[in-house]
Parts: sequence; structure tokens; C-alpha cells
Amino acid sequence: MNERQLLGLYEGILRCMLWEQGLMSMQAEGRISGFYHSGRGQEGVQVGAIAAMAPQDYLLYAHRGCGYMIARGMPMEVVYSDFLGMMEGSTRGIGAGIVHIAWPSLGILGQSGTLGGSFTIAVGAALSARIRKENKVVVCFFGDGTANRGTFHEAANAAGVWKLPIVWLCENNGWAVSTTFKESCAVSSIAERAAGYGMPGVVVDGQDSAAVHEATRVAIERARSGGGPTLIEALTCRFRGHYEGDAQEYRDRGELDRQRKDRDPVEIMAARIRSSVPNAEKELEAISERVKSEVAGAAEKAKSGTMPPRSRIYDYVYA
Amino acid sequence: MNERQLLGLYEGILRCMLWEQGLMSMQAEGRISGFYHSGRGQEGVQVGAIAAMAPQDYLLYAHRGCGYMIARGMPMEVVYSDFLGMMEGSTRGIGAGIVHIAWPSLGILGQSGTLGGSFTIAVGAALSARIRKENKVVVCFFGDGTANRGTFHEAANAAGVWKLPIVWLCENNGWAVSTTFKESCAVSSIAERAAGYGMPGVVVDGQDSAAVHEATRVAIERARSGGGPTLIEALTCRFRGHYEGDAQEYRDRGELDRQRKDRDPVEIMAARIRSSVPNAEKELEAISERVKSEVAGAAEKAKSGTMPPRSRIYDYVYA
Amino acid sequence: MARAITYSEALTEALAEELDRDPTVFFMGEDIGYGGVFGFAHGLQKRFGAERVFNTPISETLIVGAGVGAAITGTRPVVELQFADFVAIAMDEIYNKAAKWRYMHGGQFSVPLVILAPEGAIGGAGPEHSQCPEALFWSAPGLYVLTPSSPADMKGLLKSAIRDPNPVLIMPHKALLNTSGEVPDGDHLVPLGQAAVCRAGSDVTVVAWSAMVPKALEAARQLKGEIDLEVVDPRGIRPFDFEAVLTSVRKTGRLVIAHEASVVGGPGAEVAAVVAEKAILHLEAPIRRIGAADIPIPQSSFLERWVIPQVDDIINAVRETSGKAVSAAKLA
Amino acid sequence: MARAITYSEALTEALAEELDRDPTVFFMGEDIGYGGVFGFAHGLQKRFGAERVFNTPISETLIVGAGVGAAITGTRPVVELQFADFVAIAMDEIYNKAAKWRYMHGGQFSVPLVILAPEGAIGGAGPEHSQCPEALFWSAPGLYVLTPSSPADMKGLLKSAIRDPNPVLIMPHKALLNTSGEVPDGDHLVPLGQAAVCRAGSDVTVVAWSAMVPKALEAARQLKGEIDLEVVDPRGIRPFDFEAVLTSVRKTGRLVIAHEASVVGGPGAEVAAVVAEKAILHLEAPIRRIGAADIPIPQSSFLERWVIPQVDDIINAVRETSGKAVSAAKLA
Ligand SMILES: Cc1ncc(C[n+]2csc(CCOP(=O)(O)OP(=O)(O)O)c2C)c(N)n1
Ligand SMILES: Cc1ncc(C[n+]2csc(CCOP(=O)(O)OP(=O)(O)O)c2C)c(N)n1
Ligand SMILES: [Mg+2]
Ligand SMILES: [Mg+2]
Repeated sequence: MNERQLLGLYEGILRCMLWEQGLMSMQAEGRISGFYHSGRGQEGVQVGAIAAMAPQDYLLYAHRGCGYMIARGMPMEVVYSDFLGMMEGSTRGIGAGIVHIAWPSLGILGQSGTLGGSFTIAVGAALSARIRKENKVVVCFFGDGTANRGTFHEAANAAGVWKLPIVWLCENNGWAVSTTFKESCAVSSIAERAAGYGMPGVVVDGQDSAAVHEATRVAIERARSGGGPTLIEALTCRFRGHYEGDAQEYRDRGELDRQRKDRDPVEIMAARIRSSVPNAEKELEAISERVKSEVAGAAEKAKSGTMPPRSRIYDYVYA
Repeated sequence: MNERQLLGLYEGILRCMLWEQGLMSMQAEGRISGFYHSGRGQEGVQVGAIAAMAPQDYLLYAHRGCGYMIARGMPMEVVYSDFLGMMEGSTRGIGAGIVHIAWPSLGILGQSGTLGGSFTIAVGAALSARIRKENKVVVCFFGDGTANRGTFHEAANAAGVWKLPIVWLCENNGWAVSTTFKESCAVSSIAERAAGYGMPGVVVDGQDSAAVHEATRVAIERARSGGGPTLIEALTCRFRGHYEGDAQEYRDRGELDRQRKDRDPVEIMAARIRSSVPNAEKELEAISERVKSEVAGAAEKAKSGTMPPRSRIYDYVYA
Repeated sequence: MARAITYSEALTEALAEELDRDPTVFFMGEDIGYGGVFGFAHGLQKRFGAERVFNTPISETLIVGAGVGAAITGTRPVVELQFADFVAIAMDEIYNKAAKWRYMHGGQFSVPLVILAPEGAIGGAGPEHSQCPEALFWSAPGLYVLTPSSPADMKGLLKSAIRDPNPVLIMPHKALLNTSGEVPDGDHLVPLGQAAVCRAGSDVTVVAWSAMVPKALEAARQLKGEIDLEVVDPRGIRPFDFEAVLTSVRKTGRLVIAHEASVVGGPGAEVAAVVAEKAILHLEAPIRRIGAADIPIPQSSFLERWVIPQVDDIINAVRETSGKAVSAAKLA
Repeated sequence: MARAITYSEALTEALAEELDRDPTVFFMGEDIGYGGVFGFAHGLQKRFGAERVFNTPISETLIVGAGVGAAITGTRPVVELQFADFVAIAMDEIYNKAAKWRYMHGGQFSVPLVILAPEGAIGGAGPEHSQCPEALFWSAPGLYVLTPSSPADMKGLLKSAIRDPNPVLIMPHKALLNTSGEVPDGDHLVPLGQAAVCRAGSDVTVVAWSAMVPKALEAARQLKGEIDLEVVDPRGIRPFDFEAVLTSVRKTGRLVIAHEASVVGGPGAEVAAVVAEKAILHLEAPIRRIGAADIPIPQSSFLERWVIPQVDDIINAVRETSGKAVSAAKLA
């Protein structure tokens, strides 16, 4: 991975982190209704993997923050507007909180609020691309807890037997709300399940965004060239509560502090850049300035949007 | 396996086969409404596995014939009565065709008519035994096609992580109605999936009833002693159509004929007995006579039963 | 011109014509390659290739969920659940994904998905393979639900459904598969949400759908000369053509609703409730609902026939609502 | 004696008392070890041990299906679905297994299973975490369905449900969790299928359940002096206490049905249909049904409040049915 790419990943990660900070300010201001599941700690996975996607590919994201959409290039103010419930959001005011953001022009197909609903939808998107003879790969994100839903089995088996161009990307942060991965999964690694579906299973350090990028690149290439699906398990950390407001008293403080200190994807990427990129400090500084102002601009822009009229609730029930 | 055991398996297999022949006569006589999925060809699996169960264990059977209940020791006339829709059946006239036979005193817990519904019920039965501190093992049969339902994943994972005393017994006959195992499953063996749930996966020749017995015995022992679940895949053959009336035109005649000729569990067991048991011919003859008369007696007895009154439909909706 | 074909043939014709017309239409489900357990796909894989007509594993959440994924990305999938009862297995995919994906994502997608799921009792298929689950989908905004009662409707509704940009659950009745009827030649389409007056009459309105339509028509025949029935077939429940029903009720003043699903919690409740709300002053007698008993469907066909509503039940209800019942035998 | 506790505390108390009373009772679900996302199991794992109060994986078909398996083999499981919307994920297990296992196996098993599934809109939880799915279970013979509206009912119904030999789906309303009320001391049980007259009145019957009960009572307060409301809470839909509703309607002659689920295809349809059938001669005005609009529930709480029925909607409906509406603002 060259310097520009590393800096690009850093910028992406920072963008996700700072965008989220901005969202939390809005939440503190009482502008946001509903729930938010912070992505803090997992930006490296989301940015690294999505950077490996081609423009025409499809994305099914998970609920852990909004790094997915931001990394994919959705206008940041649009994502804010979704949380603000404004007409300028992608859902034109319907979404807010755990939103159903979508952006078809970037292949962002939305999200199932019931976890695991996206697995089978990913299969459908891949089938559809094949039938329409378009060379698209589907990247489907999900949490370790979500991997225990039956839909995973049905979708992974179909993807395997039909050799569909899908990358299954598990963000294993070791937790599903208050339940540990260990107590809910019969094996020590989700990637071990890949063999049961005739696909490669890859474990990667999710805090190393470049490593995630590389693993995803290989999987996407394989998928695109007809080699079928891959299951990538990115080992990562959830820095904050399950949702904003969850004090996560069920977690060991010491371990959490260590994760925050040693496993922050921003710091890890910055350190890597410092050790390999000339002029690192200046570059990092410049990126930070740029992203901060972009994020602030997006927040300002979003806040000046308009709330939907009451009649909005009747729109788009049917086409 | 000693002589008596081999003869016992032979007798069990023959009983299933002849019971089914009797059922088909009743069907030909127009006495049976609804569907029947012949178990012809798979008796060796059913009899071998069930012979390894202890009296207190639980059984969740599959839809492929009635070898399960007969091997477990349900009175044969009761099973006939279920098909005849008579009050003397285990369902007291409600069942018939693809029935919901059950016999709690032998741990026969019934069947889910939606394939794969039994997987999670098996987990519940195992949990229940654990909570009540009873040393029971659950044997759950299912077809290769059924293994693709999401409920399998959810149940297998829970069994694995909770180390439940369950034996998952897949009768892989290579077909799900007209769909081949190969075209619907991403791996070449269901047993390969076991590793993804932290349990041993065992492949066994399902036409060799003694081998099935031995594999099941080991798995049950493991389960009973706290070692958790096992997945056994018994490779077997479906000799007849998916249901009676299915001409199975989708199958290669040559292969089917070869299976019937070379892979009949009755013949295989008889041959084994002939080669290892003294006085084999006489023993086999005696068994055959005995079973024939038992089956005929059961059929006679069943036919003299009574049909339920109309009011029967309102019984047992609630307890 | 028209030809007499079976309901099942009409279904296959509709599929074939739409597969032929639009290369983004495809058909998948269990055993579909071979034609499917009810033969709906007979000959289609051969004609349109295994890329467009193909088998799935026994994975009902996948069948519907993948249908949604394919529908929001530019194809028009038709997917089959082997029995309508299996909607329960894919309920989240139907009720919460297919129906709501468009709305909850702000209108950015349409979901042109057709789910084919044969319903109804046919003698001995039991409590999990015999149900008519329409009632479950009355409360599914975003979804359309159709229940064709004749070969012409089967063909015309299915073709319209495939062309519609919305998800459509279409439930052919298994007991109608071999029934015959005239089907217009050419590109026969039946609009969604438009009731058919199957028989005009003046005394009592019978709203019936699916397999109850022939039974209602038979009741009308048997009552001829005594009570003149108007038989209205809404052709499904979403969208429901209340106007047609109200128009008929305003004329007859008496309403019997007949469906095969159970009366209690059945789809007729909404019809009865709306008619009672909107036409109470026109009603000359209480509305009568005919349907299955509030019990699971026994596996035994010997018992099943006592659960499923029959022609006589309609006749009795009609007589009661007309004040002409002598001593109608009622079930319970 | 009685103490004022919250609905949520009442729920936990019921669980604790039954876990204490009967060693075959156990409680499982996602995050239950820690207390569960709504805290229903708070302190229970510590008190009763991880063998009887424990976490499951995110596997809803397992949660219910294993509940059925445990229930037919001698235990009394209580299982939690984190949101009532998830009934759709486990629909086959609830509708076809829990409800029918006893019947379809000839009465050889009972299924003493309790499924706890918090329902309802609370502002911003969206179309897949806010629904009130009662209507889906009107047609589920074999199942009981309860919707407690007060702490006392929450406790008494849950305790009765755990002791009942039948499967019970009990849906606490999320918006009621922090509401307080008097709960009788001791072994407080509320029988299943018995309605409560929450307020006696003479002019209009309001049948309301779950979170609509406090709203109906508030409407009654606001209308006091003008229209005298009788508020009847059926406490669930299966078994439904039609006698109590009919008795009230025979007295008042006017009926408003208020539930949070959508009107179209909602649980009130069956109530309206039955009352129209059985008490048509007592009705002095058309029955009015109040409920959500026939659309998915928007994620935005700003929009959500326009979908969910409010006190004013009840007031308007009551006025309309009493012929006292001036120009009631109607939603659609
Ligand atoms: C089917 C379903 N079950 C439960 C929930 C509630 N829920 C939301 S997020 C979550 C935990 C998910 O854990 P995981 O998949 O590991 O993702 P993470 O939150 O750790 O990123 C749960 C249980 C849901 N939304 N859908
Ligand atoms: C959930 C569900 N899907 C489909 C069916 C219809 N069906 C009944 S048996 C069967 C084939 C089962 O194949 P397999 O599990 O391999 O068992 P086999 O019939 O080969 O013994 C199918 C598709 C069903 N009953 N339930
Ligand atoms: Mg996680
Ligand atoms: Mg098979």
C-alpha cells in the first residue's frame, strides 16, 4: 500500500470519527431522536473494506455507526439530515436514529432493522447483477452477534452453491449488546464457518485498516472474476456502549481502557503513517484540518434543512 | 456387534419395510388419504441409529417413512391407525398422511410439518432435560435438503455453545424432492458443517445399519457424558418417489436401479448375517415369518378401529 | 377469442409470457427447475434457461429475501413458496422487508417482487400445508395480496403483478388448479384491486374469493328462484375494492362474506367492519361471515371437510340473512 | 394491601415470584443475563442462577422453537423477543408450532410457553421496532395473546400466563414500562380472557387495550360532563371477552374501538365485526375504530406521532359516534 493510499485511509477513518462527533453534539443539543450505535473503534474496518470496492458495487451496511456510508462517499450533510429527520436526508425525513439511509447511485441498498435481514438481500442483489450481466460485487457487513441468525446460513449456502460475487464482512467486536461472542458462538472464529459453505474464511486485524483493505481487495477480485464468495472476519473493538446511553456496566473497565488506548484505528493508522510517510506530521495535520472543516460545513448545512410536512408520512408506501 | 444385535437390526429393518408394504396395500385399497413419503431404502439408518438410544431419550423424527416410530417400539397398529385417521391412532384421528404421530412415553416428540421446525425443538428438549436434571439425549433426524434451513444454523450453534446432549442425524439421500444435494448445498458433505458449530462431524454409510448404530452409539455416549452434540451424516438412498405418486422422472433410471440392487439395507444386512451368523438362513426365515405375521396382525387390528366423530375436531385446541 | 384452459395452465402461461416479454423477469423456488411441486414452471427452464428459471435450496427466508434484493436492483423476480403456509417462515421478509423497504428508505427503491404461494385445503395436507393466510397481510402496507378464482384471473392478475412496481403476494388456491375456464387470447391483463361481479343478483350480496367463488356460484345456482345472489369477488385483499362491495350491499341490503380462512381473525373481519361502518343504514340484517372453524386444520381429510366451509354453509348463511332460514344447521 | 410500582417492576416481580415458586420455570432471551434490553430480568440471573436465567444468541427462531421444545418436555419456559416486531422472524414457531403442536399431535402434549415481546411505538424506533402485531394472532387457535395496560395487570397476567398450560404471547407496551400503579400484595393473579371495566360510564363504550387504555381514560377525563365514557380493556385478544364488550355496548349503544395497531387489518376489525353481528339492534351509531394509519411507522419520531393514535383521536371518534362532532379534524 502506497503513501497516498495510507493517507487516504487515514482521512477516511478520521472523517467517520469526526462526523460521528458532530452527530453526538447534535444529539446533545436534543436535535436527534431515536437511537445511535456508535461506530467508534470500528472505522478502520469500514473504511478499509469499502475503499476496496469499485464504484458499481453494492453495499449492505450494518448498524454500527455511519462509517459505511461516509466511506462510500455519501455527502456527509445528507447523512446528518437523515438523523435530523429533515427532507434533505436520503430518506426525505422518514429516517432518524437507527436510520434506513440509502443511496442507490453509490449502490448503498439500505439496511434491515431486523438484524440479519440483509444477508438474503445481498444474495438477491448478486443474483440480479448476474442476470442483468453487470459485473458487480456485493459487500455485506454484519456483526458477530448477527452471524447467529438463520438467514446467515441460508444466504451463505446459496452464495456458496451459486458462486455469487459476495464479500461477507463480519465486524467481530466480541459483543452483541451485553452478550459476549464467546458465550453465543460455538466456535472461536466466525471465519471457521466459511468452510461449511465452500468459501474461503479469512481473519484480519480490523484495527489495521490497510490489512482489511488488502483482504477485501483480494476477496472482491476473487468474486469479480467468478471465484465466488469470501467470508472475512475483521477483529475489532467497540469503544462505546451498544447505543448512546448504554453505560456498558457489563464490561471490564480495564480491558475497555486498554482497547481504547492500544487499539484505536485512528492512532494505529497515524503511527503507521508516521513511520513510513515523509512529512507525516504535516500531512496528518492538513488532513485533520480539512476533515474538520468539511464535517463542520456539513453539519451547518444539514441544520438549515427543513422538517417534513405531516403529509410526508403518506408518501412512497406504494410505487 | 454380536450376532443377536445383527439379527435384531435385520428384524427392525424388515419390520419397517414390511409395515410400509402393508401401508401401501391400505393406500391401494383407498383407505389412506393424504401423502406418504416412502422410507424404502433408508430403514438401515433409522433402525441402526434408534437402536442406540436409551429408553429415556427423546426422538424427533423426519418425514421419510415411519421407520423411526417403528424402530423406537411404537405399537405398529397405532401407527397404522394414525394413517387410517382412526381414534386408535396416536393423534386420535387428527393425523393421516404426513402425520404428526407422537408417543411421549417413548420420547417421540412429534414432527414439524414445515421442514426444519424440529431443529430448534430438539434444542428445547435438551435444555429442558438439563434443567430438570434428567440424563436424556435427543436424537434429531433430518434430510439433506432440510439442512439448508436457517433453523439448522440457529439450533446447531446453540447446541454447540451450550454443549447440549443432541445427536443431529442427517439422512443424506442426495435428493430433496427433485433437487439434488449437489445443486443445493455449497459443500460436498453436510458433516463438514459440524466444525463451524464446534462439534464432531461423522460420515457413515447409511446402508450399513451396524455402522450407523456404532456411530450413533458413540455420539450418544459422548452427549450423555457431557461432551456435547455430534453431527452424523448417513449416506443413504431414496428408492421410491418423494411421495407415493411421484414418478421421479427427474432421476436417472440406471442409477436408481443400481441403488435398488446394490444398496438395499435389507439385502446388505442379510448378506452380513449370512457371512457371519451360523444357521443364518434359518434365523432369517424365522424373523421374516414372525415380522410378517406381526405386521399382518397390526394391519388387521388397525382396520377394525373407529373413525372419529365430527366433534373430534374441537378437541385439544387448548389444554 | 378465448380458449378454455386450466387455472394451472393459465398460471404457467402468464409466467411464460412475462419471461418472454421482459428479460429481467426470473423465477426461482424449490424444485422449480423440474416444474415445481404443482407444476407451475412446467417447461420453463428448458425454454428460458437455468439462469432465469431455477431451483433454490430449502431456504424460505432466502427465497423471499433474495427476491427483495433482486427486486430493488433492477430485476423482476417471481419466487415460489411451495405452500402458502410457509409465509410464516419468511414473514419478516414479506411483512417487514418486501412491504416496507421502499417506504423506510424514503422511496428510493421500488420492489417489483411477486411471491407465488399456493394456499388452501385439498384433503389431507394438514395444519401446516392447508392454510389461507390472507388475514396476516391486511395489515401489511406496501404489499398487494391477490387470490385469483378463475383461470382468466389467474393469468391476468399474475401478469399484472409481474409488471407492477410493488411487491405482490399471489396465492393460487390448490383446489382450483385443475379447474378450467375461458381465458381471453392475447396479452390478457387484469388490473389489481378491481373486484369482479361474478353473478349479478338482487337479494343478497355474497363476497367470496379464491376457492369460495365457485362455491358461492354453486350456492347461487341452488338458491335460484328462491333467493337471488350477487356474487362479488374482490380478487384479493390488498388493494381491496370496497366500492364494489358497498355498491352491491347498497343494492341488496344483505351481506354474506365467505372465505376459506377461519372466521375468527379472518380476512372477512375487515370487510365486515368497513361495511358496517359505511353502509350500516343500508343493511337490513346483520352481516354473516362464513369461513373455517377457529381450530387448526386436521391432517385427516375425513375431518378436514368439517372444518372447511362448504356450499351448504353459504346457503344457510344466505337463508339466515334473508330471514328465510328454517332451522339452519350450524357448525358451532 | 397494595404498593405502587412501575409496570416494568411488576413484570420483573412476576418473573421472580414464578421462578421462585416453580423450579421448572426458566427465562431466556437476548441479553437476559444482564437484565435484558428493557431490564425485565434485572437481578434474576444473580438470584436464580445462569442455568435458569440466561442469554441466547441472536437467533429468534431458536428462542421460540426451543421454548416449544422445552415446554412439551416438562418445563415452563419464558422466552423474550427483544421487540414484538420480531414475532415475524419466529412466526412459524409461534403460529404453527407453539399454537398447534398440541392439537396436531392429538392432544398428547401441552405447551406451557410464555413469549414476552414488548410492543408499540416509543419515538424513533422505526418500522421494524415499533409495531403492535396483535392482529396477526387473532387467527392463531391454540395461542393466547395478552396486552397488559397497568402494573397490576402486567404482574397478574404474566403470573397466570406462566402457570397456564397453553402458549401465551404477552406483549408489554414499551411506552408503559415506566408508568406506575397499585399492585395488590401477595400472589396476585389475573385470569386470562377476562376484560376489565376500567371506568364505568353510560354514553359511549370505548374498548381499548395496552397503551390506549391510559389514553382512553384521559379522553374520558377530558370529556367528563359532556359525554360519559365506559372504558373496557379486554386485556388481550385471545381469549377475547366478547361478553364484557357486548354487555357494555348493549348499555351504551355506541362503540369506539381504540388500539395502536393500524385500523386497516388491525385487531379491532374482529371486534367490530362480532359486535355488528351480535348487537346490531343495540347500536345507535356506526362503530368507530381508532388506530394507526395504514402505513409503516416512520423512524423519525417527529413523524411518528402523526401515525400513532392520540387522545384527541379518541375524543373525536367519541364525539362523532355520539352525534356531537362539530367538525372533527380527521387524519385521512
Ligand atoms: C433480529 C434482531 N434481533 C435483535 C435485535 C436487537 N439488536 C440490535 S443490535 C443487537 C446486537 C448486535 O450485535 P452484533 O451483530 O455483534 O453487532 P454490534 O452491535 O456488536 O456491532 C441486537 C441484539 C435486532 N435489531 N434484530
Ligand atoms: C420449510 C419447508 N419447505 C418445503 C417443504 C416441502 N417439502 C417437503 S419434503 C421436501 C424435501 C425434503 O428433502 P430432504 O430434507 O432431503 O428429505 P428427503 O425428502 O430427501 O428425505 C420438501 C421440499 C416443507 N414441508 N417445509
Ligand atoms: Mg458485535
Ligand atoms: Mg434428501
